[in-house]
Amino acid sequence: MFYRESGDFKTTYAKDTQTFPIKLDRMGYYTILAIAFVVIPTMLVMNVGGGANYWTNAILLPFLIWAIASIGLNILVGYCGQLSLGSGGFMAVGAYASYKLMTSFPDLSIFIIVLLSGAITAGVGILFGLPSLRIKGFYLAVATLAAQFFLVWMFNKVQWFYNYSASGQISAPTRSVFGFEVTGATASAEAKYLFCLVLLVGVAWVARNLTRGRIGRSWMAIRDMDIAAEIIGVAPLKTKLSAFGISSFFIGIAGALFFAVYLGAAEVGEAFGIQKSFLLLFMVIIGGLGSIFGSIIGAAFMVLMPVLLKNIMVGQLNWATDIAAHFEFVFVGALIIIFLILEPHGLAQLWRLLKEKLRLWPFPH
Amino acid sequence: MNATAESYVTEDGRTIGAPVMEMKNITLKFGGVTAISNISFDIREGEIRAIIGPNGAGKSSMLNVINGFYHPQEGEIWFHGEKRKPMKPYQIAQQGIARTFQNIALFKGMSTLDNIMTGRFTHMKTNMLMQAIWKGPAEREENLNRDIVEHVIDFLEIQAIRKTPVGRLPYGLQKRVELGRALAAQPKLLLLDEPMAGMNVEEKEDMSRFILDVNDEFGTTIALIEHDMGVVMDISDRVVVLDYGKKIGDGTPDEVRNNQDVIDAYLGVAHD
Amino acid sequence: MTATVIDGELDTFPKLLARNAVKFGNKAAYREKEFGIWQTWTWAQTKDEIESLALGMLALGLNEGDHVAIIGRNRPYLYWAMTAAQCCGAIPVPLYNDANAEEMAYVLEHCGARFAIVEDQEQVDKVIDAQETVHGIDEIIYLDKRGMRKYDHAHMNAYEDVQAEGRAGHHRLEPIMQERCAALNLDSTCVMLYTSGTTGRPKGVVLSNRNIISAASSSSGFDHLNASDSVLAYLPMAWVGDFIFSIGQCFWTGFCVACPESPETMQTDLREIGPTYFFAPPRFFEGMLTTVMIRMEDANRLKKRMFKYFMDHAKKVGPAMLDGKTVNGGDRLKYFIGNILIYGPLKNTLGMSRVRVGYTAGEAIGPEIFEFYRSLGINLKQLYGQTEAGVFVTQQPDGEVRADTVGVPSPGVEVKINDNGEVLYRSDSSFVEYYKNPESTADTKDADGWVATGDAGFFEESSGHLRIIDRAKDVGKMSDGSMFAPKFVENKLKFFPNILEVVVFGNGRDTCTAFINIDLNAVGNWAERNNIAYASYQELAGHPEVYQTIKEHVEEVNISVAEDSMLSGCQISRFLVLHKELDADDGEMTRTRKVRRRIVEEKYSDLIEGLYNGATEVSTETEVTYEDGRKGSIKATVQIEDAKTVARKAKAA
Amino acid sequence: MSANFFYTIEVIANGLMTGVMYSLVALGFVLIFKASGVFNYAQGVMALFAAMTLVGIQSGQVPFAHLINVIFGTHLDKFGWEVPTFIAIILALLVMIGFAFIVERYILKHLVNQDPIILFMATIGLAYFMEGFGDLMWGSEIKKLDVGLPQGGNVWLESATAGWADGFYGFYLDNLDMWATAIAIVLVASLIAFSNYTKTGRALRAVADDNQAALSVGISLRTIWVIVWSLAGFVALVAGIMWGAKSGVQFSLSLIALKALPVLMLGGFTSIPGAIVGGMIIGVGEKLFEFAIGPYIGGATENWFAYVLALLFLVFRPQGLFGEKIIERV
Repeated sequence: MFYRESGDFKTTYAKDTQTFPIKLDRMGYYTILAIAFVVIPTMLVMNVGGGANYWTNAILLPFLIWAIASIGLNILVGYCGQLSLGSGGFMAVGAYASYKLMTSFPDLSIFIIVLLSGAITAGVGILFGLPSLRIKGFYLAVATLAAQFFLVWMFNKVQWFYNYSASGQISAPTRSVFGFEVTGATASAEAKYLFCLVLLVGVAWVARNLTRGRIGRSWMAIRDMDIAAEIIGVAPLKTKLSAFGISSFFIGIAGALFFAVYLGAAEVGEAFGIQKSFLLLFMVIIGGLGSIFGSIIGAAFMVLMPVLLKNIMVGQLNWATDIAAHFEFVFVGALIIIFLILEPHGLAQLWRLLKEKLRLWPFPH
Repeated sequence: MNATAESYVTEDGRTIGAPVMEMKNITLKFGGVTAISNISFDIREGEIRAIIGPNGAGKSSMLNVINGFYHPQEGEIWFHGEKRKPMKPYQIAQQGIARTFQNIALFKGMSTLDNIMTGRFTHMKTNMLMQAIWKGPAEREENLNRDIVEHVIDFLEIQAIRKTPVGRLPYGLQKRVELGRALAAQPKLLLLDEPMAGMNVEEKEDMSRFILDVNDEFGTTIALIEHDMGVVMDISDRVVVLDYGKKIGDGTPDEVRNNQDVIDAYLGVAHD
Repeated sequence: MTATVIDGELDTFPKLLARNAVKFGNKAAYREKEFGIWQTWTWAQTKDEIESLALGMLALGLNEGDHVAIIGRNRPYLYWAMTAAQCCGAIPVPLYNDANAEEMAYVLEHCGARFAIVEDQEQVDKVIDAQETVHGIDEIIYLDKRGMRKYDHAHMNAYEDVQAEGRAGHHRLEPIMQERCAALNLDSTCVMLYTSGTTGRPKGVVLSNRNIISAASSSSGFDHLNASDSVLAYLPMAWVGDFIFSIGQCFWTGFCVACPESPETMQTDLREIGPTYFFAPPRFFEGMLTTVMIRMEDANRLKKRMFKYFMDHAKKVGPAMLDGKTVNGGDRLKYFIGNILIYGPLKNTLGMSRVRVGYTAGEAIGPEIFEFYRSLGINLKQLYGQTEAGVFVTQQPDGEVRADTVGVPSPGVEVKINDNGEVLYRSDSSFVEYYKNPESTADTKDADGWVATGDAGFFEESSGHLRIIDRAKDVGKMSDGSMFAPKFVENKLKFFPNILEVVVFGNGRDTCTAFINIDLNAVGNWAERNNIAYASYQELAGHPEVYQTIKEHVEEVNISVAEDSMLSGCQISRFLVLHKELDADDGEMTRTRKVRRRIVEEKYSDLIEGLYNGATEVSTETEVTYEDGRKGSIKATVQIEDAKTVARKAKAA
Repeated sequence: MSANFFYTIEVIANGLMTGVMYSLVALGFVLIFKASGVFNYAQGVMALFAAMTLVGIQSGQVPFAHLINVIFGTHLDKFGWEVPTFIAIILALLVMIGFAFIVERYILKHLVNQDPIILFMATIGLAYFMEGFGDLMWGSEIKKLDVGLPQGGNVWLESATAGWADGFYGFYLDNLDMWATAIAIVLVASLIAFSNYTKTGRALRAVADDNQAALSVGISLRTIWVIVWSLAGFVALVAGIMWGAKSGVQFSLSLIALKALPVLMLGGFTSIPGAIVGGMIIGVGEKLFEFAIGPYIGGATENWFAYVLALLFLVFRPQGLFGEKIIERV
């Protein structure tokens, strides 16, 4: 309905394959960026409505961080077709890596620390990805549970990882970027928000670049038909490992942020248990397998939905929190099933269909 | 080099060169079953070489041996004058051997364009970092290869379905896209496993034309399996006939047509 | 009226090319969708391409005054070939690329082409076939190398190879080209175009630079065309209109010509390019409207109602707003909302959202169809013209657009009506002569330069606009002496989406009758929705429900025809739905899809007889030509149906 | 013979019995996977749900009491009666059969031709749903399950074997574990008998081999699915009773059931004997590992040992112990 594409034609391949080939989409994208980078931080600084901390902690930070993780998992599951249930464990690697780096190198910029944590996680991810050459489908999914349980156990039992603290917890010291504190108790809401936002945009940009070209196509080729992929020269192990590596890199970044920026202090079993692996998988499924945009809206959905349910059931209806929590399970479970039945490609596909409708408007097809 | 290795010119003016691929005494067994037994034949540069035979004759197994899915227990494979070591299929692809499948093996989740772009995989070299940054070498490489792919699309006359997901295409077009993917690799040797299976007469004619054009325009060496005898005899330069894993005939279409063993095999004379 | 003065510096196309290469050097001149994107050539590049080809052809021995046949679909390379031929002092002759070998052979023979520049193997084969009877084609230049390797290349070259040779030899050849270009002037032949001719063999219309450049310059001025405009070239290159738009006006104003990827993708390409200047025959607009309506049929009810609501409003105020008349604020607001919800998206999907000037011509357009596009805010206008006039005879100025007139005389054109009611014109753009056909030239163009159009018409007194009734020779009298204007009725019927083509008979008879061709697209769609199975056009055409629908259309038209006292005798009393589509391959239509009335009358005389002898059905057998040129025949029993007519009103005193 | 040797024996015996319990859950997976190709992640939650239902019925709980209370302001809790164990088991079984119907009707039917991986993810969704649903229905507090099985260590065995070596205080084996082992063996035997000697059982096996073949026998695929899901529900109920009696009915029960996954990977997804042997290996392996190496690396190695073992095993034998060799067709 709102699309006016006539006359918007492409004269080069670069323009033909740009991320937002339609002008209106491009404008929408820039508008969202402007809101995210200017409007929201301004509102946080001015503390509009008085709930800057609540909004940041309950919605903005979890959304940004989970979106990063979700993009990571989507690369592995949605693009490369390798189902993983070990994401919680990989997030824990990112978190503990960042903790060790922060405490070992106090002068290192948190930005570098986060990236390094991602890199370390990538290494661990590749290690656990090795069996993927021989194991396929849900055999692999179960195998990734090994990563989940082993890693959580390791961070729980090996005291070196939590610097021998008595509580077994890790807690993030204050660290800053360009003079702005982004971790620790004194960091401001807008600084944390912007830090995570920059990383999300960066991750999304890299993910888009990787998935649009040679590597992305090799992932999808492995996903769609591994035998045919091999026949045109795609080396299966290398390709799968690259997906494991990139995926874990992003998940590791998310893990580091989740601990250092969002939680501040964490205990591995609670913060990075298997429930987190499933949560992330649900984000990817509901958002849309094989779509970066889907990963982001999937994360938004799974972050917002419980907040909303809780607000309605506990806030409005005065139900006990445990009933609300049970409802959340029922709701999420049903939603997953409904999505898989009706639209296995998730919200992103719904969005695509809607867009297609709008582009054809007023015609139905 | 012996006399048979010399090149010659066909009636329609194409130059057929020395053998690019030689299969020497290949034997392939699955457990106790012998799928291919002591078969030798060669494929010459620039020719269209057909492999025919009744069902279960070992034709597909032969293609699978050529591109490394199966490793024969005995025998040697010589490619471009060198004896080939045991290799993975993707390494063989990198050597310049592409193929299509009997049952379409396209990447269902991708568009026609992306499927064919995937065929360029072995020709694209930018590393992960460059890909992540995109601007610069990766984008340049992508656009350069897009141009090559677009020529393939133009060649196969599939412009109108460029951005259609392949899953939505009718069978005949899917076959064409699969050929496009193999062509995009600019292979030295192109293997076609029943390229015309399940097609109607018109589609078969189109496909034959494309195969001949590929061979003619790009000088691509082609080895194909096909059931339609009429098509095989029309388009191929030489034919090798397999039956029960054994070679029973090898030569020009005319020679093969008059070979008594071949006639017996096709008329269903009992094997003893 | 005075003719536009042509600057002496710009009296030939090579000179215009040189000017554009300097003035618009980096601006897009030609685009073509190829290899997935819009390949673009600037004017500077265009000049280089054209000159390289010209030099290459000189090297191949192209002489002054030679004819160069150009065969293929709309492609920049082939447009360049025309100018390249001019640069060599030769005369380009574009041919209809869908013509069969026989038709092509005739034209090649008639113009005596020495060179043929063709698109691909298919056209090469046709030319080679023609060479069996036609001698004198010395060189063939082909564009697409595919499949050409095995051909004998003694007198055959690839386009790019010719260009390469031209580039290589430019030191040697350029002076020759300069010399040839310098020898050209206003009166040199610019192009030779073959009219499709509703009767007889095609005639070669010789058009000079004076003709083309004056037509291009005055028409560009008329609609304020400029270098920022763009046009989609998709109509046959052999048609004069395409030549004027894609070469004449393009070179004159420097605007951009875009060529579609293939005929099948024309709609998509139109949508992508979104031209600002657009020409299409009524048939195109009609087909497009039919498609719109069919596609809307499947929409949900809310959308359908919204569509109807806003389209009704658009009909009410849209044309008035386009003409700049005053419309009240509420209606404007409603139109504005409609524009967001319906008109805008609709124009966008049709590729018309940027159209600033749109023309239709060739035949009358249905008022509903015409109004539909105008109500959307598309400035669609009518013009009246012909090959011999360099297209323009009359055209509608902005703000004075109506469905039933064809506008005022174009700048520099004088128009008069002779005693027989036939329209005549005189202008700088009027053709030089018919090639090798002085008799026809004399028949058409008198000593004073007045050209007879063969159409009957009159100037409306109130507006000064010309109205065309019909072909002069087709306007006849019925047995009671009242006027018989078949086109008038046919057009009214053709405005129904279900009806594709109509032929009305009645000259010298008591009553009028008609042959009708249904639109397989529209009727087929209707049949599908109503679960009516049909195996062929013939079966669908004979379906009783189809007949019933057509009958309703005919009766509706009869009522409207009856309102015009002069023509009320032309109501259709009996009709039949023809068992096959009228087809150019069978000679029933011209390549531009005009009905060849005489041939239809001869071929279906048994059916006409049935229409007048009261029979309810007639069995017939018809010869048809298949796509591959084979002939066959189809048998059918055609139903004849009566239609209600309205009693004639008393003739106005 | 040192005490350590006997302790090792004891560990192995305990491991074997735990392994049987794993096998019990794994059996449910195998049944469903063989017949419908669905890898049912929800099997563990099904066991939990079955156990909760059993306890709820037994103790006369009002279903959805909490929910009804918050919505209508009532104070429902229990009906005030207690249902005899045997009848409660029958009722719980009926609930599980009803559940099988619902799963087939509302989920499987719509996912017939989907990728196995999609079906797998759907069962994860199902697991979530059931977990929340079970909590809503019966409340989420830890419940005690008592079906009359003897609890505690077997005193007789302990005292009879005490003193076999210096510092050896006798074999400590749990009564319940022994009962569970016995029941599991009976269950497995009857399942094997069922699938070999009944018409339905043979049909199930036919489906596992070839869908088309089964259709030609004249049994609708949908009926088969209901049957296998009911069977799996039955197995889940048994497993739920055993595990529930041992460690109470609570959320962690569904996690214990996850252990069945590595068992399956070892044993192969399609093999009933595989599930049993795999369970034994995992049970014994993890107990031995914890006994021998656990103390040196911080203990609690049961959390991951099974998975890592299965992972390593699979790398070398992707089809599992008893699975058929996977031949890739081109």
